[in-house]
Amino acid sequence: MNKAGTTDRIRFATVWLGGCSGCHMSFLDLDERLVELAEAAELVFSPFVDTKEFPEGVDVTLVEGAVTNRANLAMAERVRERSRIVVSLGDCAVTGNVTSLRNLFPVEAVLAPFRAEDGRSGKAFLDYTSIPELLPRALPLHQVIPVDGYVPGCPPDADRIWEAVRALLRGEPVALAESMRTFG
Amino acid sequence: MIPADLRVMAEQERERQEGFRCRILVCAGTPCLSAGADAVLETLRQGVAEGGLDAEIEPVASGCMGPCSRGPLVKVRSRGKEVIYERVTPESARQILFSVVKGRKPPTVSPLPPDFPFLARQERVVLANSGAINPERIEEYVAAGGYGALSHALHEMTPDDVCREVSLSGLRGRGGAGYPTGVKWSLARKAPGERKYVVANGDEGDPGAYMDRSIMESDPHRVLEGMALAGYAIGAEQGFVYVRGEYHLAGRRLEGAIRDAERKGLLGSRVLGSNFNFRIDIRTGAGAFVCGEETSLMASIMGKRGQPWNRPPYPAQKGLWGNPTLINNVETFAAVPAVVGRGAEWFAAIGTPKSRGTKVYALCGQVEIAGLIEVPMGTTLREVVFEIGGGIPSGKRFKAAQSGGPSGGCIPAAFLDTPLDYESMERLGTIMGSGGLIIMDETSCMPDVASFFLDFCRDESCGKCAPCRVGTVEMHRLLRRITSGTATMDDLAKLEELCELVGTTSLCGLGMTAPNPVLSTLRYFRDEYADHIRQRRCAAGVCAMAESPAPGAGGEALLHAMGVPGEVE
Amino acid sequence: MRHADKQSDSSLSPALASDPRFTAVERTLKQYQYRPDALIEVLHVAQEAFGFLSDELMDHVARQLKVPLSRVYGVATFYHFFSLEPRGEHSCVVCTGTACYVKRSGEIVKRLEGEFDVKGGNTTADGKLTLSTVRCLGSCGLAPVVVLDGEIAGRSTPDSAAAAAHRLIAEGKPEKKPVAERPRRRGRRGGTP
Amino acid sequence: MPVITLTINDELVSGRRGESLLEVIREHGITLPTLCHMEGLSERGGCRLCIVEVEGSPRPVTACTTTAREGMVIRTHTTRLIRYRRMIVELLLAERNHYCAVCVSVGHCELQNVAASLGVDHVRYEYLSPRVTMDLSHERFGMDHNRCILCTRCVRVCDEVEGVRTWDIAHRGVRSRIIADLNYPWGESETCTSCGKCVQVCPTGALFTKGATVGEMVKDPGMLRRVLEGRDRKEWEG
Repeated sequence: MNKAGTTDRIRFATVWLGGCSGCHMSFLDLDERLVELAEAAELVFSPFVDTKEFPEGVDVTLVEGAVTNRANLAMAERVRERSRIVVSLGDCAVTGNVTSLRNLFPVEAVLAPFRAEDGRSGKAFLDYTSIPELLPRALPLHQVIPVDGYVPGCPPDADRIWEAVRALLRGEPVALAESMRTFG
Repeated sequence: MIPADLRVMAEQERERQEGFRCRILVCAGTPCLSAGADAVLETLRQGVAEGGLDAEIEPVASGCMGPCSRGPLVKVRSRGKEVIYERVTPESARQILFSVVKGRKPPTVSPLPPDFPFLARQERVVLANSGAINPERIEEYVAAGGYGALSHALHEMTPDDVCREVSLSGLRGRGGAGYPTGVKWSLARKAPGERKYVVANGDEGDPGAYMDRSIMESDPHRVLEGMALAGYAIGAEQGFVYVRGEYHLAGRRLEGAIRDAERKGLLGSRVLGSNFNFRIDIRTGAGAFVCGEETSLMASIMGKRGQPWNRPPYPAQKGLWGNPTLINNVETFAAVPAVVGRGAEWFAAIGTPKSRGTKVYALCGQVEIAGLIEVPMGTTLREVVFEIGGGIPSGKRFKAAQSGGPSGGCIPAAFLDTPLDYESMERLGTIMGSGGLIIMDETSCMPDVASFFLDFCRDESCGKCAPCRVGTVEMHRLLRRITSGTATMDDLAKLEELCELVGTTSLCGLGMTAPNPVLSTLRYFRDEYADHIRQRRCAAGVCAMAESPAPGAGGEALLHAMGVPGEVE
Repeated sequence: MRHADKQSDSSLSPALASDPRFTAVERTLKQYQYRPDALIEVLHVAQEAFGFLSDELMDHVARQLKVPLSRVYGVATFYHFFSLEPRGEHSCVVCTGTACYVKRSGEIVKRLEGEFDVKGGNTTADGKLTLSTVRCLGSCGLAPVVVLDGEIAGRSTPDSAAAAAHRLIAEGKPEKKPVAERPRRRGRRGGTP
Repeated sequence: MPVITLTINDELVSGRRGESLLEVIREHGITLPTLCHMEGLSERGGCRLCIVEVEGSPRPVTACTTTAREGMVIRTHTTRLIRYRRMIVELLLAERNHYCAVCVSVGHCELQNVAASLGVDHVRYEYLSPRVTMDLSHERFGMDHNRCILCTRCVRVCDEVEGVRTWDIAHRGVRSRIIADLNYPWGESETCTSCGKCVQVCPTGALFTKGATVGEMVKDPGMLRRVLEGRDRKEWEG
């Protein structure tokens, strides 16, 4: 067994953009397979670990969620710059999915209810200045940066994720079986 | 009416015309009318009436004379001599009339020189009567030899003879694809079926083309005669002219022509005393480019959404109401009376070995003299643009000629000496099409032109098949990314792949040819595309480029991600 | 329910039945012997007479020709010529065919859209003007072309088109005048000596 | 019935005269994706997924609309055909708002299955995100235009089997929409018999039974066959 920090493990990251974190929950459903993963990979960045900055020299990054605001956009670019392989994890990253339901309306219309003033306090319901600016449209990851593999599903179940991760650990491209690549 | 009556009618009309000292023809085609031709005609009529010159001078509203950008045009014809005046106003018309009466030259108006290349370099077969007769008087068409070919065919030729003559002439479809007309006729002739139909396709939807409109406006009987010959040849008793909805004048003139021809026994029952019956009805298009496609056109004639159906079966086997149907373009039918009347050999001697006869072009865009011309097949583009069209205005350079409308492509300056015929144009990646020739100078941007055509196709796609319905929209979006400076080279690759898909898998001709303007501009002007993408620069100054993003801060990706604002809905 | 009160055959309201414009529609129906394939010709006449196709008109035509309602609606919306909404008092049509396009008719559309605060294909809020575009009127020799209430104005510019549209609304009818003379260059090639 | 022989993917196979290429191909166990085709309805040739290469033909033809002829040489799975099919499905997915995760037909959707079988794991084209509506005016059924792929099975089954033609397509191109009567709300349609056949033949979640939750909307593919066979054999007489 390898010890943490040894160099023959791959540098592995997961990123959470505009999504519900369901894909990450599903990732946790890998259960005992997580142990196997930990033997082969070092988790260098993830909502599960306390790292502030996306590190340099990452081998594989799984990205959950659509690119829906400026912060997502900057993160996606940084992920691409610093990762050898980027994989879209789940329908939001792959298709935009629920996050992009708002694309049917202009951003202003989407935000209007939040900007409206609360009758009692006279303040807006939401302080829009404190959250990152929404992009005009929420986009699938591959429409923003080049993506190397896709794991569709909402969320993709653990078996799918494992299938993809195993291929990546072997240094092979993600190639899911037909039953594992449905949207939804 | 029997053939002898036809001869009498022609004789009487010729005598009537020769009785005038002079006939003044005013072009009453749409372009000249919108330039004020009716005021000119009115002035002439008034002048003649006031001067009591009714017996000597006849002002006539004629069809199109050709150089439309120089209208209103007036042609003075006396004792076999002709002079043409351009840009005539009511004032100058008065001068012209005065000069005719006095037998002098008008003081300040000069006619076009007799060797004016725009007119002198043409060879008019289909347009022989355009601008020479009053399209609203059947007598004038007959006096010019009209219905002679029909009369000859009905009494001296079998239907097979007519088919053979058309085959031997080498006439090919003037609507776009250039399918041999004789073969089409023979197929329709041989197809089993009690009822058969003849359809003239006058749904000239190509932007920048108006040959068919002009023919229908200027010489409607020629189209009717061609259709009647086709009806006789294939054994049909009913014809339809499908006229584009926008062409009010053409529709009106055809309607009048059909009425007159029926009254004189040149259409209807027992045509010219023979056993042949032939009726023609008009169907009016309602604004759908796809109806230029044969199967869509037939759906439209039957009162349905103009959506195509999969071929085979071809219209010649199973067309209108399931019956064999012969569909030809208006210009094709208009060539038939000349083919049958003057013989296949005569016709075949014009043009090139594989593309015979003449072709009418609508020459427009950035060219000195825009208008309608007819030249032998194989005339070079250079002759057309620089000799006939007078070159490019304002000292600019010729960049490309766009032919075939949204289904066609462009011919760049390097190929100016290409002979305009079906094969040569296909080799260059474009098509003859219906004959629109749009001349572009360096102020035209090629990706922008491609985007223009894709916008058109996207709008005109009927929606029946998925590749065309969605593919044209995605192609247009990619092109707009390019012309707005937000595309990547990857987008260009995607665009080319979509071109292949839409061109190969679409159901009908609209989709199959929709990528042509892109492929053709890419073939000759790839640098311009790359320039738009890499340098974010439009050399022609047409495209408004998105502002260069601030360095870092996700600018490039953002620009790309946003693309151009959507516009569906 | 919207149509619960309708009789199956005489769905016509007295107002429409007695409308003088309606006789043209009836005449055409008869002329084509109520054949279903006459649908487009009938709709042409109805549109010409009424300016647009109302539900009631389409309903009537469907019953008379014995074609399904959905087909009438499908046909009426397939073709650009038919309008299911009343049009403005005046119309301004800008040709965006190829010849007009290369001579920058797009700029005319933009200018008019801005000038009258209306998107192409729509009618101004006051119902005065419908602005639309058309793919080639076949008057390419006069490009770029604008049509105001049926009168063609050739060699238009954004300025001339905007001015003409304003005049049209103010005066109530299009002016008929010869196309503005293009500056003529004498000599060198073609033209008058 | 006269038998014809043709070559499919280098194998000599036989079919009956008058059969379509699609029928012959499927009878020989070759899977060919289709979306607008449905046994018992007229062929449309609109989705273009069943394109095959026919030797001597300059471009692929749709198997559903092509009659099998003696001596034809057919290829069903060349590299380019597979690529084209994938692209067409991508275009269909980009055209409307196919949010599988929240669609009543997830798991039972022909578009979803065809996409998976063709290996479409992402869509390279810009999503058009049209703003389209849902029609819930009918008491039993619903129409969600977001999921419609314009295959017109509903139009055809209504016209050809039920004999009503409540449905048709309005507008054209990418703006095409399925409409009832004169674009009336479905529930106010004068002609709809509420037979529900359109719902059963719809390949996606565009037409659905109300009250079905996500993933519950199972269609009955045998319904049409039963109706047509019953009609042919006049099972309801005497």
